[in-house]
Amino acid sequence: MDALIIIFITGLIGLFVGMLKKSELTLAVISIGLIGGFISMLFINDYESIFSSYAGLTFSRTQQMFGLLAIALTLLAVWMGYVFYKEETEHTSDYYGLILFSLTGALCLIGFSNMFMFFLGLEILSIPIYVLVGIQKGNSLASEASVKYFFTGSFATAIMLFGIALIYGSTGSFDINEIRMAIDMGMSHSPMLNIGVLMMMAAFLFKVGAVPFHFWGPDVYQGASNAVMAYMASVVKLAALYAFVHLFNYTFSGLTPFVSGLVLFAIIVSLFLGYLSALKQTSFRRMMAYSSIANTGFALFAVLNPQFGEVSLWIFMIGYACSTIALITINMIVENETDEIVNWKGIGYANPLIGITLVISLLSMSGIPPFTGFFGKYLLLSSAFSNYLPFVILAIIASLIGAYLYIRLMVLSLAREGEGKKFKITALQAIVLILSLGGTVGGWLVLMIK
Amino acid sequence: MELIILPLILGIIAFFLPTNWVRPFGLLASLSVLAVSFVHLMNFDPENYVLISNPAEIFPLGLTFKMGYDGLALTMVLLTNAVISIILLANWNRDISSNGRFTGLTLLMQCALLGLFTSLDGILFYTFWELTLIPIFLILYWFGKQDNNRALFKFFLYTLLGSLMMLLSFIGLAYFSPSFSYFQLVQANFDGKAVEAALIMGGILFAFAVKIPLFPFHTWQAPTYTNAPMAGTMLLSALMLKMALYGMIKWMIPIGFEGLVYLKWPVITLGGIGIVYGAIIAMKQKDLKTLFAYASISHLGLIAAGIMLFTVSAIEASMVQIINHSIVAIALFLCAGIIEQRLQTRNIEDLGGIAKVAPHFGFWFAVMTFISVSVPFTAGFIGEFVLIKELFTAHWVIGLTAATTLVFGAVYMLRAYQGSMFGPSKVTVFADLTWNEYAVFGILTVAAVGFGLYPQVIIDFIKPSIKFTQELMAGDLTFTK
Amino acid sequence: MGKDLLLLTLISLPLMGAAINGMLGKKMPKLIVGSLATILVFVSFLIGLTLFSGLDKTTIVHLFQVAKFDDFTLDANFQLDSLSIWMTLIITGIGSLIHLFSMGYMSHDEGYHKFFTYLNLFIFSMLLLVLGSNYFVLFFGWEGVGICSYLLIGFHYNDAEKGIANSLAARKAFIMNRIGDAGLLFALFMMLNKFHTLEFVEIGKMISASPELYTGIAGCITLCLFLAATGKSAQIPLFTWLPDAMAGPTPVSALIHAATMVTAGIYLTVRSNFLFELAPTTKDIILVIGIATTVVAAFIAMRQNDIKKVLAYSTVSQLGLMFVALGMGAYTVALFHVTTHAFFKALLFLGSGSVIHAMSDEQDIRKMGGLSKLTPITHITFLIGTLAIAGFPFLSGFFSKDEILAHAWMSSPIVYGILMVAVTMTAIYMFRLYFLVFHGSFRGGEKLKSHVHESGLSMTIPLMVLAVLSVFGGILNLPGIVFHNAGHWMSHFLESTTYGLNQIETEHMDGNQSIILMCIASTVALSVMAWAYITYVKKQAVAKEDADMNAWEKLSSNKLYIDEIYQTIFVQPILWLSTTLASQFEQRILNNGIFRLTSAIEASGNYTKKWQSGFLSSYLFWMVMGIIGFISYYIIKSTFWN
Amino acid sequence: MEQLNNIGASLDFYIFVSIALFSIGAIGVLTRKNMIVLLMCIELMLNAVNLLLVTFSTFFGNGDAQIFVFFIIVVAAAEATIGLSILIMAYRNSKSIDIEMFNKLNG
Repeated sequence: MDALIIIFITGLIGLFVGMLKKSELTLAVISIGLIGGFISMLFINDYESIFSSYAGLTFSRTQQMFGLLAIALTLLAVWMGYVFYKEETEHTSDYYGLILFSLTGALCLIGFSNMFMFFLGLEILSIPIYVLVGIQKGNSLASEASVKYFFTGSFATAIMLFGIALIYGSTGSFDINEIRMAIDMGMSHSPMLNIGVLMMMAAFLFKVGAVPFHFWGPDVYQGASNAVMAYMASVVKLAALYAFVHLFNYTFSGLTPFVSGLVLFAIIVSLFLGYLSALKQTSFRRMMAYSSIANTGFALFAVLNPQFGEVSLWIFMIGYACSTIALITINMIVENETDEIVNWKGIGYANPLIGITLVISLLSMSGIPPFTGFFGKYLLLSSAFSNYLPFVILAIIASLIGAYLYIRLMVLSLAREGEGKKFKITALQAIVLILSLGGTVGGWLVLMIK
Repeated sequence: MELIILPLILGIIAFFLPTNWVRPFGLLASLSVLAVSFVHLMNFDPENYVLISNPAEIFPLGLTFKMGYDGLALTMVLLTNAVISIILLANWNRDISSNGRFTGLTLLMQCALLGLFTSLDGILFYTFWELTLIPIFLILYWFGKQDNNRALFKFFLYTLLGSLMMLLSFIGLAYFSPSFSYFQLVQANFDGKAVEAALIMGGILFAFAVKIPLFPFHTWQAPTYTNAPMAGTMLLSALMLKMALYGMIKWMIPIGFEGLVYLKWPVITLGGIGIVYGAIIAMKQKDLKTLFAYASISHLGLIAAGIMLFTVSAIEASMVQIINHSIVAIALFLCAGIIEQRLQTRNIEDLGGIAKVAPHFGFWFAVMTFISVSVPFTAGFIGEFVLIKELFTAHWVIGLTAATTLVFGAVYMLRAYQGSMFGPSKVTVFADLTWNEYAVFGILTVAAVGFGLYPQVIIDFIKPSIKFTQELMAGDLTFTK
Repeated sequence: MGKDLLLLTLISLPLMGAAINGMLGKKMPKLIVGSLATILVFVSFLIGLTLFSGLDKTTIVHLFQVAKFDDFTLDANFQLDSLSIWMTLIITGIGSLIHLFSMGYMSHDEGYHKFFTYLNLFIFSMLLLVLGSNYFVLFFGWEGVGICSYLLIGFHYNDAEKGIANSLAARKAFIMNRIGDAGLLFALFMMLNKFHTLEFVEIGKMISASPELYTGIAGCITLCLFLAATGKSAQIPLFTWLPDAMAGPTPVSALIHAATMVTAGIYLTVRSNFLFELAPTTKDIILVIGIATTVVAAFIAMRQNDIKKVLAYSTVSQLGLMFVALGMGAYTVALFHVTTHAFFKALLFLGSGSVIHAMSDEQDIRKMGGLSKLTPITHITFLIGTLAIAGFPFLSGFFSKDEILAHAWMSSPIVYGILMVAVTMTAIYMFRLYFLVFHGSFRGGEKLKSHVHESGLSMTIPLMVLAVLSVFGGILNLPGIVFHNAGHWMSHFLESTTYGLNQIETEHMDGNQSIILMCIASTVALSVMAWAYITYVKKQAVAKEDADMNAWEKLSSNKLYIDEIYQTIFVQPILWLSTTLASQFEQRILNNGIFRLTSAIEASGNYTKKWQSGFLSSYLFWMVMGIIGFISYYIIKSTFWN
Repeated sequence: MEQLNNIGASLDFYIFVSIALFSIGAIGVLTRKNMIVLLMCIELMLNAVNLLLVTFSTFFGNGDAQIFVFFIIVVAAAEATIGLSILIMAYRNSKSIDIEMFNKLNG
């Protein structure tokens, strides 16, 4: 609760500080706020809050972990974006404010325990993003992206609401525990409920960007700026995925055998479509978008795994988000007005820090141990192994294609003879790179501590 | 533990050294690691396991960070360290060895290999298995031919596909064993589930078959070798292929033993085909490296087939043969490398009469040729002798098939040697060997002849660990330190 | 000095010589190099003599254990018995003579020290071969001599015009021997599986304990052993390498390809007689192949014009003769012929060497003639050799050959008849050779004639020694009819090692029958000699040019086209297979197959990305399609899932 | 139940009406190319949801659904504003509000 409030307040303060046109100051305020939010989230259950606790918003241990991850990733995204934000000094605070508001939504989405908070969280998460995507006013691509995102998004919202309404109609409650009870008491076959659940699932698939609701992904990621994309690919995906997994593993767990078929379909198609289309991209952000579709496919295995789904997702998301942020940071460094992949030629060989980071990030994404990406995939697949073996094998094959994609990028950027020109990396970017590298390499060790 | 840490640290240091320090540093570093492993050897008793990392509890995912070695593993460890030092020595007079990245990557490679050989935990094994891929990949990419991307991808993806299959097997294995500790994996009981065992074994086998490479999975090898720098080829053929063979002996068969009945003969057949196929193709190859690549397909087919028999003698012999093949691989690729360095070509048809201008090189190349056709007095003879004997005992047809390597081996090796060394001298100027090349050839010859006259050293070393593994599999041993 | 120590020194001396010459030879003056090698071999010959004189019973010398596998062990042991010591004497004795000879012969060669290194190495491995007490050590020697012969045949590999040919000949020899070795290996495997040991003595004991157990396996083992023997001893089908091996320097031909190495096959057979005795079929096969080889080789020899080629084919033919003896179970007889053959064939080769030396490396007998005056010693010794091999009465060859013929007569008159034909042909080509070389007029041109000279002492002394040996060698094993008590001394000497061999003693047939056989043999020899004298000296006939040869002569001079046949049957198909596999299967199917697959996968990206049309309306449309799909899924599912 | 019956219409009737509304909205979204109309259609869908929720809340006789409706209305308003502003920006960049005009990002 406090974490949300701290972050929200920080967002507001940020907006006011923005009037001073001092982006450093804004950054400092925002960072402090986020760190404060992080700390309060860390001890959220260990002290008596000044605010009366609200039943609609609880933070269990897992939810707390996801919350921490979301805040940490936001911090990284904020820092990596600074170079870009501070260019238009009068707007810096707007970016930050919006991102923080959206983070608040993400936290709601992580901590929700009834449909009110869920719906609100979703909207608070999405609406600022609509704006952020299109915030480069002059840029026609950006506006197109935001148009597409807005319309598809609000369409999905409508579907989601219809689903919620149907579920309410069949169970008579918005509280997820009650809904669960109702389902366990034999509602599970009522058509209204099932269709409602399916509609919610459709909306979720849209939010996480899985086939066949993935279309917004590539366009929006390409149109948006690196900074915004980093935030979307990490935090938004994380929150949406968590809500998805939480709802379907906890609330609708009685319906898992019913939805599993569709989920598996979505998984496999997303995997192959994502990786195959990514192979043929020339724009880096677009390629990352497709690869994120594929990774979503992996993450969705968590939906089918009531015991360990959330933990596996957590580990997987650390790996995925950290390497994504690292890669986008690098892209931001090497980008010259276009974000063509050819810009990457030889950068890894010329700049050691970039080289190491991108090699390890890409290897982690292709699922090579001992990096976090591997353990995430390992957990997800091993839990699905016994029940859905053929699909696991398909996923493995797909991940081979993915490996090809990433290794190709790696080879390109490590080229010796290429015009590997040196780039100047700001301290903040270096910090982001190193932190995300740490996450990629050591994130899985958290498992060992637990 | 220092065995694995040391090369890691040294490797990282090597990246940041000034150019003119790198060369001696690399050699000294590898030698120091070798020395450390010798210290391990000094106070090692083949009769028991040495656990260098042995945490008590079992971590999530069934991870137990167990590491240690028995005779088998220690043999491979020593082999690795020795080979790495020899490779660095062999590259002394090439400017690649003064490149910090090359030396660093080689040492990292060494670290990964040592980890692989000493790991006693499934996931750890898999991890190191994958880690070895990265340095070699970078070495091949940075120091190989510049237009080698296609071969590179072929190599990487092929091996990656293999290791993913192995990953599947390990995931499946988790259902049969409480943890990934080697000892529990080996004791995983498949009683009545032979098919599952065979499937799991098959997955692991796929990874190994690609690395070895067994007959239909070998297509990555020749292009990779030809594009690779000399050091890369040496690393690949002298060490990375051995990982697979070691894995077969130490991991694959003991784990999936119940399933061996299904896989034994298919693999032996593939091995047999490989023996003949590699040899026959090698006969008409023009590029020396390609020729040697196919030759090694032929040799390794024999070893793999022998291992699948899983009789004690066969495994002892295959260990002898593994060591011998490392020697041969380094020797032959060094010869090819020397020729390429001096003449910028490896095509037999452009060569000829080198022995006249460079008599010493001619002599040593001849010695290496004879070592590689495994005449008596060399380790290869003992290895092939016993392996073919075991195969012949198992079934006479495979015995005959394997024996063709005696004749065919002579055919292609002598063709390669005479084609490049004898005949009308197309080559007029050829700088004779440098001191480090003399040293390498000398060391290799001594090793080959030494092991050829007294292979008992190796056998005494590994026999207990084989016996131990067998007892472990039989389950009469409740050994879970 | 104990026996075993003596034995080890005997073996290690040549190795020592090889080591010293190999390392320091380049620095040392030629004289020292050569004499060192020679003396070391000679010393081991002396040691051999002492051992020979003090020989009482079989002694095994254990050196060390090479490897102990779980069901068998491989030991480095040496065995000292009459057979091994006999072979040792031949090897070291002839060997030292030939060393001496080559000191003169190779004196102008730049690879002098290399040559002697190889020779000593050869002696060493040959000693391993004959002194080893088990098949494992024997195999070491077996392969070792193969390598040395490879090195020595291709000794002049960088010769200007013959370089390629030499190295190809060497390769051919090595590979064909390899085929034989494979046979030997399989014999070893079978023995290991059957007897779990490779020691001659132990296997012999097991078999003599209960022969009936092993009759089956003995057949397979002996066949494999015989394959090995055909490889080393140049029998059909693996004999074509020996004539080519003449590319090596002449002393090499004399030592390796006449006197010692090629008789390894006979040694092997005699050594494993206990097995062969159990396998009558194998013995018959040996008999047949022996006969075939001796006839074919003799036939080919008749129209060869290269002096060394003639001798080479005659060697093959003589070896065939020995195998005939083995096939009839007359082991000691075979060994007797091995011995005498070693004498006179070495003599002949060295003589030809001296001729070639004199003719300054001209080998074509059509260019020679009338050398009898120019090189008297060579002439006389060569004549003796010729007479010996042709079976001139009371020379060594006469006795040894006669023994074999006698056994042939005993077994079946047909065999005897065929052998007589072969013997006749032998006489024919040998006298042809002799007369063409040493009589008539010199055909080499004046310039060459001026150079011709008798060789130096180091070459003539061996010739003379060998001449003496070839004359009196027959005394070793006189047939019983002459001195009953001294008869068959050698056979009796060797019996101790040849267990259960069924001796067909000539005593068994009455005196006059054997005398008749001898008379036939000698008449044949004499008549052929007379005929040859008339044709080549009186009529001054010379070797025809290829043009005006008749059918059989063409056949003979073209070696029955056997090389070509092998080329088309074995070599070409394999090479074709190699290229085809490489280009078609490897490249087209495996490589391109995988490449096609990958590129297809990559290309499919083009289609998947088309779905992303970029039109908002299509996105929305697909979303609705998705939902409709979901709902239809629900409808289907709800009908089946409950 | 009573109240519903009083109006002489069953629960199904309301559900069908709202489904109809929703579908009309969806079809509008699919067919129309004008952004403003699209926006209106989405609003229509949201209202269909509102109707449904209200129906259910009357049916169950508890009020959370009606509260939820207020949430929805608020959010819808927010969305509309954002949507319109985005629309204006898009119009500024490419002088049109026909969604077919926006296909620079594809493939």
